[in-house]
Amino acid sequence: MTDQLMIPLTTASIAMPIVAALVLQAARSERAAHRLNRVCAVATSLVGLGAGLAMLTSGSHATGWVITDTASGIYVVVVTVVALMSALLSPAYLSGVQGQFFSARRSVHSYYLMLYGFWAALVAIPVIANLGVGLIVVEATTAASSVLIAFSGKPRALEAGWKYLILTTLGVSIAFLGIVIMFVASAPNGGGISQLDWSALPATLARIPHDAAVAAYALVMLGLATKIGWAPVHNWLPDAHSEAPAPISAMLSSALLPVVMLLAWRLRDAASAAIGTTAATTPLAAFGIFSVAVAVPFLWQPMAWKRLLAYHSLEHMGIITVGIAIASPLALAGVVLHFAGHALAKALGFYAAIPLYQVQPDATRHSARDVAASSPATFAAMAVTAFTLAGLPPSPLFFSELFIILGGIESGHVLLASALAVLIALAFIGLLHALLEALQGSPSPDHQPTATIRTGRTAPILIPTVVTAIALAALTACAWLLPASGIVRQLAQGIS
Amino acid sequence: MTPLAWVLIVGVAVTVAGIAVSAVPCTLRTGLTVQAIGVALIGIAGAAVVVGAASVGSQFSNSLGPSMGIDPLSGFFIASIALVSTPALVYACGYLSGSHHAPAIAVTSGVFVLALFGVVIARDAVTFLMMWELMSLAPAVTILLVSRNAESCRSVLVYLGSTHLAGVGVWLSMLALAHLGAFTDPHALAAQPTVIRSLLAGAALLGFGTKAGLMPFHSWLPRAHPAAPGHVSAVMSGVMIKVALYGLVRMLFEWLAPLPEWVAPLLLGAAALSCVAGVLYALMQHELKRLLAFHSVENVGIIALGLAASLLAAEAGQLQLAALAFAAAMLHTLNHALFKSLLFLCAGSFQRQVGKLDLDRLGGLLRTMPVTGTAFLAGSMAIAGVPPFNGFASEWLTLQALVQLALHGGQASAPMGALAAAALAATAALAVFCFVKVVGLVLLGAHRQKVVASSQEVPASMTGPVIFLAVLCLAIGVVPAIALGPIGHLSPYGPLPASATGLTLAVPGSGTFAPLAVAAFIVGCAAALQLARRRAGTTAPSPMWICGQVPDNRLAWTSAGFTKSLRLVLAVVLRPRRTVSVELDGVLVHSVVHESEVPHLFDDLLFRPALNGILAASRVLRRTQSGSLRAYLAYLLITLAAVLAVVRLGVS
Amino acid sequence: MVGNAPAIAVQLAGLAVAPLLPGTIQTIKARLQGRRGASPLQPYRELRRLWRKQSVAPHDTTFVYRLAPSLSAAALACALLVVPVGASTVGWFGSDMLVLVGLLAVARFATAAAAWDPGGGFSLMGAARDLMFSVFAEPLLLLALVLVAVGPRSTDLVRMASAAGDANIVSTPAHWCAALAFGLVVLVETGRQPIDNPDTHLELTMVHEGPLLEYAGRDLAMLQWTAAARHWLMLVLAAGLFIPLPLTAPWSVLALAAAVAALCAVVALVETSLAKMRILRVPVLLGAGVATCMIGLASWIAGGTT
Amino acid sequence: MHDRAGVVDRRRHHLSTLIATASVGLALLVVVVRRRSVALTLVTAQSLMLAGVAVWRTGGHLELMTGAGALLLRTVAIATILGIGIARTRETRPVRAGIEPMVRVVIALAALLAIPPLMPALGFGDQYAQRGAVALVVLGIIIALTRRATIVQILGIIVAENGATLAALSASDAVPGVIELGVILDLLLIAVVAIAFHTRIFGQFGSGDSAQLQDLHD
Repeated sequence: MTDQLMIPLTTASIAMPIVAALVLQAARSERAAHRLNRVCAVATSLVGLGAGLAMLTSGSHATGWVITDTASGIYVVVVTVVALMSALLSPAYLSGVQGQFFSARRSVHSYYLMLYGFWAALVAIPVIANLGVGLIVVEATTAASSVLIAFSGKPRALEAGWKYLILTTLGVSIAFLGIVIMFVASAPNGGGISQLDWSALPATLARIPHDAAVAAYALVMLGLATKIGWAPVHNWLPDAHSEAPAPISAMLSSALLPVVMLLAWRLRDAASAAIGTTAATTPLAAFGIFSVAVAVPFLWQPMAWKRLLAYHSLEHMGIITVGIAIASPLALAGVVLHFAGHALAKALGFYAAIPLYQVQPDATRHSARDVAASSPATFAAMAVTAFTLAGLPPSPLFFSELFIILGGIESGHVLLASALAVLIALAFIGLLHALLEALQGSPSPDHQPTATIRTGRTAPILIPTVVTAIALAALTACAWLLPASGIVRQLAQGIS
Repeated sequence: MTPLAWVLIVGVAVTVAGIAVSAVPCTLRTGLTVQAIGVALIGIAGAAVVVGAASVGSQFSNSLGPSMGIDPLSGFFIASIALVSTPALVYACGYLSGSHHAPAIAVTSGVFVLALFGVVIARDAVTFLMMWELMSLAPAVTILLVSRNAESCRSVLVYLGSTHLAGVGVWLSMLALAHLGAFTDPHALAAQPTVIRSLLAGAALLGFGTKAGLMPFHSWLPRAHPAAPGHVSAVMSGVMIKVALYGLVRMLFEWLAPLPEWVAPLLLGAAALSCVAGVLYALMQHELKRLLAFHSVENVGIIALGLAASLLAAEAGQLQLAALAFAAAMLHTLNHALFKSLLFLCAGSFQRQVGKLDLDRLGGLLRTMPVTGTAFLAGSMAIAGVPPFNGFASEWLTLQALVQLALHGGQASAPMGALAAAALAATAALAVFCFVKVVGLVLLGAHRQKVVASSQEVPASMTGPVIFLAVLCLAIGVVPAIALGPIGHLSPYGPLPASATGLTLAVPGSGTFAPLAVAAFIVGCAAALQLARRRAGTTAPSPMWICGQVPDNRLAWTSAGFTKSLRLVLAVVLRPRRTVSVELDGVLVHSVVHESEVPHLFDDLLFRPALNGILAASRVLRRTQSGSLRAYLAYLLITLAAVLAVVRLGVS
Repeated sequence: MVGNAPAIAVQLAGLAVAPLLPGTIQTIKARLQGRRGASPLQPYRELRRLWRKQSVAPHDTTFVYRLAPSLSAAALACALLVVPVGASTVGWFGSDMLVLVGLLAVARFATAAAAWDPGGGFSLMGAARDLMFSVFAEPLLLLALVLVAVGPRSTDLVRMASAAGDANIVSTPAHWCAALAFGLVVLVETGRQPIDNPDTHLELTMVHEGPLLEYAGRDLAMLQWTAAARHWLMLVLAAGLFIPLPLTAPWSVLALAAAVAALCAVVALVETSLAKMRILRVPVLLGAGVATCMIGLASWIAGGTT
Repeated sequence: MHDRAGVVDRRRHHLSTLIATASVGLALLVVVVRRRSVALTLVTAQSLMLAGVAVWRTGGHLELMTGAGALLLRTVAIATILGIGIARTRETRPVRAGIEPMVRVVIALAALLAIPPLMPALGFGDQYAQRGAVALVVLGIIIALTRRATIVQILGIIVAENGATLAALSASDAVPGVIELGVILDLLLIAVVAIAFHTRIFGQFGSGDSAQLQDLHD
C-alpha cells in the first residue's frame, strides 16, 4: 500500500461521516432519519474499517497532514466499530426519550448531526500528523460532545454538559499555552506550522532550552489530562458519562478518552529524545497510577450502573496509561489488548443501560437490582461487561493486565507494577462489593416491569451482546500471539 | 505424545463433554456421571505418573506459554484431586436432584474441578494464574447460585476479596519468577540479593498461605466453605486448599531456593498457630459445616508443620529427616483430602435430610441413617487421629519428624521442634475432644427434633461415595505403605528408606509402628471380648441413671455444655461472651434466656476493624467528588501549580 | 528382639498382673490412713463378681455403647504389649512411645463416645473433664518424652529404657524435669488424687468413673480392667524410663517389679497427703509441669544439645 | 543597522511588557466587577488590545495578516454573541458570586504571586510577557472559579485563551495563521455552544447561576 492511496483513503474515512451528517439533515421525518442512519452508519464504517485495516497492514507513513501507522490503524478500527454500534443503537435510545436541548422538531436531526460530527473528529485525531491541529480537533470534539451530553435537556444533563465544557476548555487552553510556548521558543522569528508535526517535533523540542521544553511538555500533558480524564482533573468524567445518552457515553468512554490518550502517547514518544525519557514518562506514570488509585474508593460503593462504568473508565484509562508509561513490548501488547477489550466491553455496558433504564427507571439514580429476573438479555449484557471489566479469565482484560504488570517487572518498574497490581485487586473488590449489593437487594416495590417493555426493548441489546462476546473471545484468542506480533514491534519502536 | 498424555487429553475432553451434557436439566445425572468418569481418567494419568515417575508433557517454562505437563509432584496432587472429586461428582448426582439451579451448579462444579487440575498441570505463569483465578471464582459463583441472602453474599465478598487481594502476592511472585527464569534454572535466585528473595518469599507466603487458609489469613475459610453446596464444599475443603499448598511447595522447595532463613521458622509458627487455634475454634462452633471448616485450618496447619520441619531439617543438613517430614506432610495432605471430603459429604447428606445443621438440634442420626452415620463415625475417628485410621498414620509421622528435628536439628531447631511437637500433641487431644462432641451430638443419643426422628437414609448414589472414601481412610490407615510408597519418591531430598514405607513404619533411628498388626490385634481382641460379653446372656434394657430423674430432652447436654470446662480454663484466650436475662413474673421466675458465643477474635480484633477503616476512608475520599464546579476548578488550578513546581524543581 | 520368649511371657503376664497395682495402692493407702483395708487382690474379686453379672444398656443406645468397653480394653491390651518390661518387648506392634499415645486416644475416644450414647449428664460430665485434662496432659507428655529422648536420640521405647539403664542420667537436670512432668502425667492418666478421686461415689465429682456409670456386668469388668491396665502402663513406663535398672534378665524383671511397687507406695503417699484439687485448677498444675519441661529443655540446649 | 535592530527590539520589549501588564490588570478587574455586561466589556477590551497589537506587528505579511485579522473578527463576533446572550437572559437580580470582592482579589493575587513565577525562563523574548501569559491562563481559571454567573465563566475561558495569544505575541512575530484560525474557530464554536447552554440553564433554573448545578456528586 503506497502513500498515494493512503491519503485519499484517510481523507475519505474522515469525510464520510461529515457527508453522512449532512445527508441525514435532508431526511423528511424521524423514521426516515432512522432508516437513513442505518445506511449511512454501515457505509461510513465500511470506509473507516477499510482505511484502518489498510493502515494496519501498510507500515507507517507520515505524508502531508496525515500520519498513518499501526497505532492510528488500531484506533481507527476500534473507533469505527464503537461508533457504528452507537449509531445503530441510537434509534433504540431516541425512541425512548424526547430531547429538549434542541427544538423538538429538529431534535433527532441535530442529534445525528452532532453524532456524525463527533465520529468524524474521532477518526481524524489519530491520523492528523500535527500536534497543534490535533489539539484543535480535540477542542472541536468538546463542542460537539458537550451538546450531545446535554441532549436530553434535563437539569442533570445540563449540569454534566456545563461542567464538561468549562473544565475541558480551560484545560485545553492550558495545552494551547504549552504549544504556543513550544512554537515561539523553537522559532523566535516565526516559522511554519510544520514544526509541530509529529515527525518534526523532536527537532523542534531539541531547539528549545531544556527547562522551557519540559515546562511546555508538562503544560500540554496537563491539558490533555483534563480531556482524557486523568485524576485529579477527572471530575467531569463520571457526571458526563452517566448523564449522556447511552450511545454517546459509549463513544466518550470507549473512543474519545483513548483517542486523546493517543496524542499523549505520541507526544511522549516525540519528546523522549529531547527532554529525556524519565521526564517524558514520569507524567504518564504519575497520572496513570493516580487515576487508578482515585477510582478505587468510588468503586467501593453501589451506584447507578452508568456511573459505575464511568469510574471504571477512570480505572482502566489509568491502567492503559501505566502500560504506555512502561512501554516495554509486552506492556504495549497489554495496552493494545486492554484498549480494544475495554472499548468493546464498556460500549456494551453502556448500551445495556438503554433497556435497563426503560425497565427500571429508578436505576438512573440507584444501583440496578435483580435485573436477571426482569430482563434476562439486559442482565446478560451487564454480566459480560462486569466480567470483562473485572479482568477475570478468560476475558482479554485479564491477559492485558497480566502483560502490563509482567512488562513492568521485566523493564524494571517493579514498584509501579506492584502498586498497579494491588490497586487492580482493590478495584476488583469494589466491583465485587457493588455487584453483591445489587444481587442481594430485592426489586424496588414501586416499580413492576411489564412484559411488553421486556420483550419490546431488550431485543436490540441481544445482538450487540452476542457480537461483543464473540469479539472478546476472539481477542482472548489473540492474546497469546499479540506479544510476538509485528504490531507490537512497530509500536515499541515509537509512534511519533 | 505418550499414551498417558492421550489419557489425560481424553479425560479432559470427557469432562468437558460431561459439563456440556449436565447443562441440560433432563440429562443432569448423565452429565455428572460423565464428568466423574473424565475426572477419574485424569486422575489415572496423574497416578500413573507418580507410580511410574516419568513426567508427561512439557517442563516448566518462563515464557508466556501456554504449556502443560505432569511431573510426579503434580501427579500426586492430580491423583488426590481425582480421588476426592470423582466421589463428589457421583454424590452430586443424588444431591443435586430436585434442587434449584441444579444444572448451573453442576456446570460450575465441573469447571471448578477442571480449574483445580489446571493449576496443578500448568507449566507457565500465565496458564497458572489463569487457572488460579478460575479456581477461586467457580466456588463463589456456586455459592451465589445456591443462595443470595445477605450472609452468603458477605461470605463471598470476604472469600473472593481476601483471596484476590492476597492473590496479588501470587501474581507478583509468579511473574517475577518467570522474569528471573527461576522456573527452569534452580540457581536463578541464588544470584539475587537477599532483599529480593525475601520480598518474593513474603509475597508467595501471603498469597498461597491465604488461599491455603493458614492463620492469620484464614478468616475467609470458615465463611466460604459452609456456604457452598455439599459436594462443592467437600472439594473446596478437601483439595482446593491443597492446591494452594501445592503452590507453596513448588515455591518453597523448588523455585525460591535458596530460601531466606526467616521463612521456615515463620512457616512453623504460623502452622502451629493454625493447628491449635483452628481446632480450638472448631471446638467452640455450634454449626457442623462451620466446625468442619475450622478443622481444615487445623489440618492445613499440620501439613505446614511437616513442610516447615522438612525445610528446617534440610537447613540443618539432615536430608533423610527432611525427606521424612516432607513425606509426612504429603501423606497428611492425601489423608485430610479423603476424610475431610468424607465428612463434608456426610454433612451434606444430613443437611439434605434434616435441614439445618445446628449441632444442638440433631442427635441419634446413627439410628435413622446407619450407613451415612457409620461412614461419618469412621471419618471422625480418622480426623481425630485415632488408630487404625489414616489420620493417625500421618500425624504419627509428623510427630516423629518434629521430635527428630528437636533431637537432631541443632540448637536453633531444638526448641522449635519440641514446642511444635507439643502443639501438635495438644491439637490431637483437642481433635479427639472435638469429634467426640460431634459424634455424640450428631450420631448418638436421643433425637432432638421431630424432623431428625423421621429422617431416612439417603439413596445409594449418595451413600456409595462416602463408603468408598471411608474404606480408603481405613485402608491407608492400616497399610500406609500403599500411599507412602509412591509419596516417598516425591521429596526433593531423595527417597525415603524402604524400611519407612514397609508394612511396619520404621523411622530411621527412632521408633517403629506396625499399623496392620495393631489393627488386627485390636479388632481380634475386641471381637473376642464382644463374643465373651454375648456369652453372658442378653443385655438388659434399663433407664439411664440421672439420680432418679425422668430423662428429658430439655436436660440433654449441648455443645456449649460439653466444652464448658475447657472454655472456662481458656477464658483468657477465647474471651467468651455470655448474657443471661431472667424475666421475673412478680417474684416467680418467668423465663431465663441464656446466650453465649465464642467470638472469632481474628475477625473482631484484626479484620473487621481493618475493613471498617478502609470503608470509612473511602467514604471520606468520595467527598472530593462534591459536585461543585468551584472545587473541580480548584483541583485544576492546584494541579497546574503542582506540575509547574515539579518542573521547576526537576529542572533547577 | 521379636519373639524372645521371656519378653512375651512377661508382657502377657502384665495383662494378668495389672489389676494388682490399684489393689496394692489401695492397701498401702489404707495402711497409711491407719485402716486395715482390703487385700491387694480385691480388684480380682470384683472382676470375678462382675464377670458373672448380666450387662445393661439404656434405651436408644447403639453399637457404639456396646462396643466401647471391649474396644478400650483391646487398645489397652495392645498398649501393654508395646511397653517394654525390662528393656525388652515383643516387636509385633512396633515399639514407640507415640504409638502408646495413639492407643490411649482410642480408649479415650471409645469411652467418651459411649458416654454420649445414653446421653446421661453425669457420664458426660466425667468424659468432658477427662478430655479436658488430656488436652493439657498430652503436650506435657510429649515434652517430657522429648527430654527423655535426648539421651537415646530416639522415641523407641526399648532404646529409651536401655538408655535409662546407665546410672549417670540422674546427674542431668533435664532428666529430673522430665521425671517430674511425667509424674504429673501418671497422676492424670491413672486418675489419682489430687487430680481425681477413684474412691468417690458422688457423681458430681467423677472424672474417670463418670463414663462407667451406666455399665454393668462384663462391660464394667472390661472397663475396670482397662483402668487397672492404665496403672500398669504408666507405672511400668515411669519405672523403665526414669529409674536406672539392670538390663539383664532375670534381674531386670525383678528390679522392675520392685520399682513399680515403690512407685505404688509413692502414689499412695501422694493420695493420702494431698486432697483432690478443683477441676479448673488442674490445668494450672499441668502448666507448671510444662514450665518444668521448658526449664529442662533450656538446660539441655544450654548444654549444647549433646 | 545593528543599533536600529536593537532599538526595535527594545521598543517591542517595552510594548509587550505594557500589553502584558494591561491585560493582566483587565483580567483582575473582571474578577472584581459585579455586572456581567461590565465584565464582558473588559474582556472585549483586552481581546481588542491583543488583536490590535497582532495587526500592528504583522507588518504586511499576508499569512500573518490572516491570523491577526481573524483575531480581530473573533473578538467582535464573540462580543456580539455574548452581548445578545446577556440581553436575552435578563437576571431578575444579579447572580451573587458567593465570595466577597476583596476576598476574590486576594485569591487572584495569591495565585498570581504563586504560579506564574514557577514558569521557567524561555531564555529569549520577553520573559515578563511570557509569565503574563501564564498569569492570564491562571486568571481565566480564577474567574471561572470565583464567579458563579455562567456568562462570566465563559469570559474566564476567553481570558485563558487570550493568555495563549499573549504568549504568541511575546516573542515571535505571530503564530502561524493555521493555528490561530483553528483556535479562533474553536473559540467561536465553544462560545456558541456555551451561550446555548447558558440560555438552557437560564430556562431550566430561572437564572444563569452555576451554583445551582450541584446535583451530581458521590
